Amino acid sequence: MAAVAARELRDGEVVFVGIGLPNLACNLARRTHAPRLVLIYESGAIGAVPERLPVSIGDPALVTGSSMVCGMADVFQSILQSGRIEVGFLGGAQVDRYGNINTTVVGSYERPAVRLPGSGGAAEIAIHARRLLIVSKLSLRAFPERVDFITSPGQRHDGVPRSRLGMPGAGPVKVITDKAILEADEATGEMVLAALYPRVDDADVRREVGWSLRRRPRLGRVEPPSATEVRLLREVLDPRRLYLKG
Amino acid sequence: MAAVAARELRDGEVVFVGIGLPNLACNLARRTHAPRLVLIYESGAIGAVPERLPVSIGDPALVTGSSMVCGMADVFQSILQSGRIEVGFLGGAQVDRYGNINTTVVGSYERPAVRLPGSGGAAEIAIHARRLLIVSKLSLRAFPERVDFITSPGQRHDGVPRSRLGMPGAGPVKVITDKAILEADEATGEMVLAALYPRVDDADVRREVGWSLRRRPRLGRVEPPSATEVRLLREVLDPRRLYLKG
Amino acid sequence: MRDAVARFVHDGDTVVIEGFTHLICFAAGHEIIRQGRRNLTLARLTPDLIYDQMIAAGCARKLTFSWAGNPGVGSLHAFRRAVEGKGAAPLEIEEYSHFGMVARFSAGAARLPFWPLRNYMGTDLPRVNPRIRTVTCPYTGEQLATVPALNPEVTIVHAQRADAEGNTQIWGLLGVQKEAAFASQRVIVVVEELVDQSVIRSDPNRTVIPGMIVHGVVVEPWGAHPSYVQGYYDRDNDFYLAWEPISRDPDKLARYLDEFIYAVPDRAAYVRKQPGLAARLRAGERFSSGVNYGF
Amino acid sequence: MRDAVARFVHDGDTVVIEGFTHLICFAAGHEIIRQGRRNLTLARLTPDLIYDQMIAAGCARKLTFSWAGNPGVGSLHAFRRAVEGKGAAPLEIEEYSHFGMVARFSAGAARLPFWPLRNYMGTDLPRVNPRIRTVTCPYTGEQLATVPALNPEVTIVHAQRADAEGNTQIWGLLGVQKEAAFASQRVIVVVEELVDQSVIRSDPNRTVIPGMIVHGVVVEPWGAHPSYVQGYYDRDNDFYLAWEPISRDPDKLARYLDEFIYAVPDRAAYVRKQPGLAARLRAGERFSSGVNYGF
Repeated sequence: MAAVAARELRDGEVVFVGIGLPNLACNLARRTHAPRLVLIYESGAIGAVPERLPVSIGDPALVTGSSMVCGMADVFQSILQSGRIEVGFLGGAQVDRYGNINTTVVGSYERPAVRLPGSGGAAEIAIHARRLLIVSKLSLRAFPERVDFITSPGQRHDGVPRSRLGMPGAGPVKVITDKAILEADEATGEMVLAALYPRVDDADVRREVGWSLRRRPRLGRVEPPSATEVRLLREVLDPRRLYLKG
Repeated sequence: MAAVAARELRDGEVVFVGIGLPNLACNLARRTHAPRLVLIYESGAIGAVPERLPVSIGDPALVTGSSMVCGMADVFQSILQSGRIEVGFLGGAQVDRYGNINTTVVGSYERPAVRLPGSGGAAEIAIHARRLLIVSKLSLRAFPERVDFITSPGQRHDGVPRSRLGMPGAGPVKVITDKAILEADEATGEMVLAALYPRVDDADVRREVGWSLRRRPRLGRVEPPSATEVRLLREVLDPRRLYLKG
Repeated sequence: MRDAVARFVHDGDTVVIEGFTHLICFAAGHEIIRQGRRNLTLARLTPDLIYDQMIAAGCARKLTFSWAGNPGVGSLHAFRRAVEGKGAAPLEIEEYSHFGMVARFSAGAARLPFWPLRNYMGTDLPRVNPRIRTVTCPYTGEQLATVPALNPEVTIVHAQRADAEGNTQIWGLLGVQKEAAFASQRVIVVVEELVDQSVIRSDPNRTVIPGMIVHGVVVEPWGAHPSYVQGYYDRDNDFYLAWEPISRDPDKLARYLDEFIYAVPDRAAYVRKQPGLAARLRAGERFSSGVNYGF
Repeated sequence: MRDAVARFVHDGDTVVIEGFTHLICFAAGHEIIRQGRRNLTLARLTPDLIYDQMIAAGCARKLTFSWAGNPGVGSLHAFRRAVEGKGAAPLEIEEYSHFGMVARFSAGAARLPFWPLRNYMGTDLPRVNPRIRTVTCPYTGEQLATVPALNPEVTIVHAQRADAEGNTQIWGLLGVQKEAAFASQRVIVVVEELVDQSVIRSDPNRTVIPGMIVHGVVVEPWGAHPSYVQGYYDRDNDFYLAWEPISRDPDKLARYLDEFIYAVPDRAAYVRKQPGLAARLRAGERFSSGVNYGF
C-alpha cells in the first residue's frame, strides 16, 4: 500500500503527512519520483527531512534540518484552512460508501463498544486538503455501508454533496487498500472500484465491502512495487518493520 | 511633564509605552523608583532596556537586550486585549471634558482642515489599559469642550459611561499637563482640576480649558522635578533634547 | 515542584499540561498524582500517557481533548476503560478536533469568548458536542463554526530554559504552549535549565512566554521524560511501547503508579531509579549558529 | 527587483509593503514608482515615507492604514495634501486602528472572511468606516467588533535572509510580516543575503515565511534604507528628519523623486549615490549564541 500511495504524489506538491503508512509513502515518493515534495506535519514541522523513521508525528527528527517550525495555530489556520495543502492522507477504522471516515467510536457515542482516539487533525484535513487519499486495509468491518460516527467527512452527508455544505477541498478522491483502489464517482460521490492489484479479482474485493460496490467500466491494474521501491521501504525507510508487516 | 508622569508609575507595573514624553517618563521611572517596571512597546518589544533614546517606537535599540520580541498580533490580542497592560500613556491634539482624545482630524472627517496621523494603537490602548494617563500641554485649542473626532474613548460617550459601553479598562484617570493635573471625577466622569504646579493658580488653568472646569475641594501641589530627575532627563535620557524643550 | 503544585493546583481546577509530543511535563503530572488532587478537568489536545496516568490515579472528573491514543502504539487504556464504562469511576468527556482545541486556546489567550473557524460541516462532532456552534459572517453572510474560549485555572508548560523572572525560551515543536500559557489564569513554567537573564536577552526572538504572565518557575532536569526535549534528550519510545501492556492491565498500572510515582519523593529520585536514561536518550549535538542583534 | 515588480505588481492591484519601522522595503517602492504603476490600493499599518513617496509619484488611488505620520518627526505631507484636498489627485482612504489592521491581516492569513476583536466602542471610527461592524457571540450574547479580511494581490516583505526556495528568516521586530505574507495571493521576499538552505535548516524556528507561499526572492542589500535591518544597518533617522521639509514642498519632493528614484536604474546605484551610508549606519555586533537541535 505504501508504494501504491507514493505514486499518487506529484513532484513539488505540498502534503500533509500523517504517521505510519502515509509517512512511509511520502518519504518513498521523496526518494523516487518526487524529490521536491514538501512534507508538512500537523505538529508544525515544514519541509521535514527525517533522518530516521518518525515513530510519532511529533518526532524530534522531523524538526532537525527542516526548513521551518511553527506553532499549531499557524499550521491549522494559515496553512490548512488557507487552502495551501494539496494532498491530505487519512486512515480510519471505518470508511463508508461515500468516503466518510470514522476514527471516534464503534457503537454509540455515549456507550461505545470501542472508544477510538478521535479526530486529531483528521476532520479539518478531510474538509480542507485540496484532495484526500484514504489508506486502509480492506475488510467487511472496516468498509461498512455507513460508518457509526462521521469523524472526517467524505463526498456526501445524508445525501448532500460536500460542496453544498461549504467544504473547500475535493474530499476523498481515492481509497488505497491492500487489494484494490477505489475512486470517488464524480456524479454520485460513491466510492467505486477503479483498479485491482495483481492476482485479485472483482469478487475478492466485493466480499470485503459492506455495500453494493459499483465499478468503473474499465478497471486499471495496480503495478506491483518495483525492486527499488521494495528496497527503499525495507532497507532504508523502515528497516525495523515498524509499519511494514509481512 | 516627564518627571510628573514618571511618578505615576509603580514599581513592577506593566506599561504600554508610547514614543516621546511617555518613553522618557517610563525610562526615568525605571532609573529612579521603579527599577522593575516592564516596558512594552506596540512594535513587539517586551522588557525593553533601550541603550539610547528611541526616536521611534520601532527603534532597534528596543530589541537588543529585551526579554522578548513578538509579532504585533500577539501584542494586541494576547497582551493588550487580554487585560495585561496596567498603564497606558497617550497624548493627543485634542482632549475633551470627558477625556476623549482626538488624533485623527481637525474639522470634519471628510474635508479636514488638518489631517492628523490617526489612531495607531491609541483607540485600543484607551479601551483596554487598566488605567490610562494622558499627557498633553495645556491650551484652549488642545482642550475643547468636545473633540472634533473621538479617536480614543474617555470616560463618557454621548453621556453613556464607558463601563456601560463594554470597555474593560478604567480609562483616563489623570491628565498630566504642563501647569496642572486633572483627574476623572468618579461620579460624573468629568476631568476636574486636582493639582497645580508651583507658581500656577486656578485661573491660569481655567483660561486654557474650553469647558467650565470643576475642581477638587482640596487641590494638590505638584512637586517640581528633583535635581536627580532633571539630571537623568537632561544628561542621560535625552541629552540631544529630542523631546525635552527648554 | 512540590511547592508549585501545592500552591497553584487546587482540587476542581481545570488543569492544562500542554506540549505536542515534545515538552510534556510528566514531572508535574506525577506530583499532582502524589499530592492526590481530585475532580480536575484535564484539558490538552492529546491526553497521552500523562493523562492516562492521572485518570488511572483518580485525579480527573472530566477530560477535554482532540486525540486520545498512544501515538504509533495503540490505546490509552485507563481512558478507554473510563469512557467504555469499565473503569472505577465515570469520566465526563468534551471532544473537539485538533483545530478546535487550538482555536479554543487562541480565543482564551486573546480573552475573546469564541473563535471562528471553517470546520465541522459534514461531521458528527457538533451533534455530540453542543459547545461547537456557528456564527454568521457580517460581511459575506456565510455560516462559520465556532468554539468557546478555554481559560484554564492553571497551565503547566515544560521548556528548554527560562530566567528567574520566567521569560521562557522554546525551540523545536511549539505546539500550543504559547496560547495555553496566555489563556491561563496561573502559569507554571518547568525548565531543564535556569539561565541568567543575559542568555534570554541575547536572543529575545527565541522567547515564547514572557515572565509577566508566569507565576512560578521550577527547574526540573529530565522533567519531560518519557516525552522529550529537543537538544536535551530524545523521546523514550521504548517506554511508550511498554505502556501498552501496563495500561491494558489495571493491576499492572496500579503497580506502576506505586513504584514510579507514589514511592518516589520527586523527579530526581525518579531519574535515579532508571540509571540508563542519560546513556540511552541524551541528545546529540546539532548547534545552530548565532545571529546579529546589533544596530 | 525589476523583473519581480514587472511580473508580480500590476496596475490596480492592492499592494502591501509591510514592516513596522523595521524592514520596510524602500527598494520595492522605488521600483514600483520607476515602472509607473497606477491605481494601486496601498495598504499598511504605517504608510511611512515609502507610501508618501508613492502617493506623490501618482501610484495610489486608495490608502488603507492605521497611523499616517513621520514617527517622532511630523507629517507625511504628500498624504496630507491629498486628504486635505490640496494635492494633484484625490486619494480615497480606509482607516482602522493598528489592532484593526493586524486583525485584517490575521483574517486574511487564515482565509476567514472576518476577525473578531473587542474594540471601537465609544470611538468615531465605525461611523466613518462602515466596514467596521459587529458580531454577536454565540456563547455570551455580547457584541464584538469585526473587521473584514485583507487579502492583497501582492505583498512585499523585506527580511534578513532567505534560501533560494524562499524560506525566510527574520529577527528583531516582526510587525505583521508573517500575517501579510500568508494573506497575500502573491509574495515577493526581498533579502539582504541569499543563504544556502543549510543555513535556514540549521535553525528552523527562526523561519517566519515558508518558501511554499513565496513567488519571488530578490537579493537587494541596503534595500530597506532609510528603514533598517536588525544586525545589518541602523535606521537613517537623519533622513526621516530631512523628509519633513522635502515632503512639505511639492517641488522639492518632485526633485527628490527625480534624483533618487527616476534617475537611478536600481538599488545599487541608489546606494552608490550616498557613499557615506555604510560608515554611518552599518550595524555593530551583538551576536546571540546557538542552540542545540540535536536529539
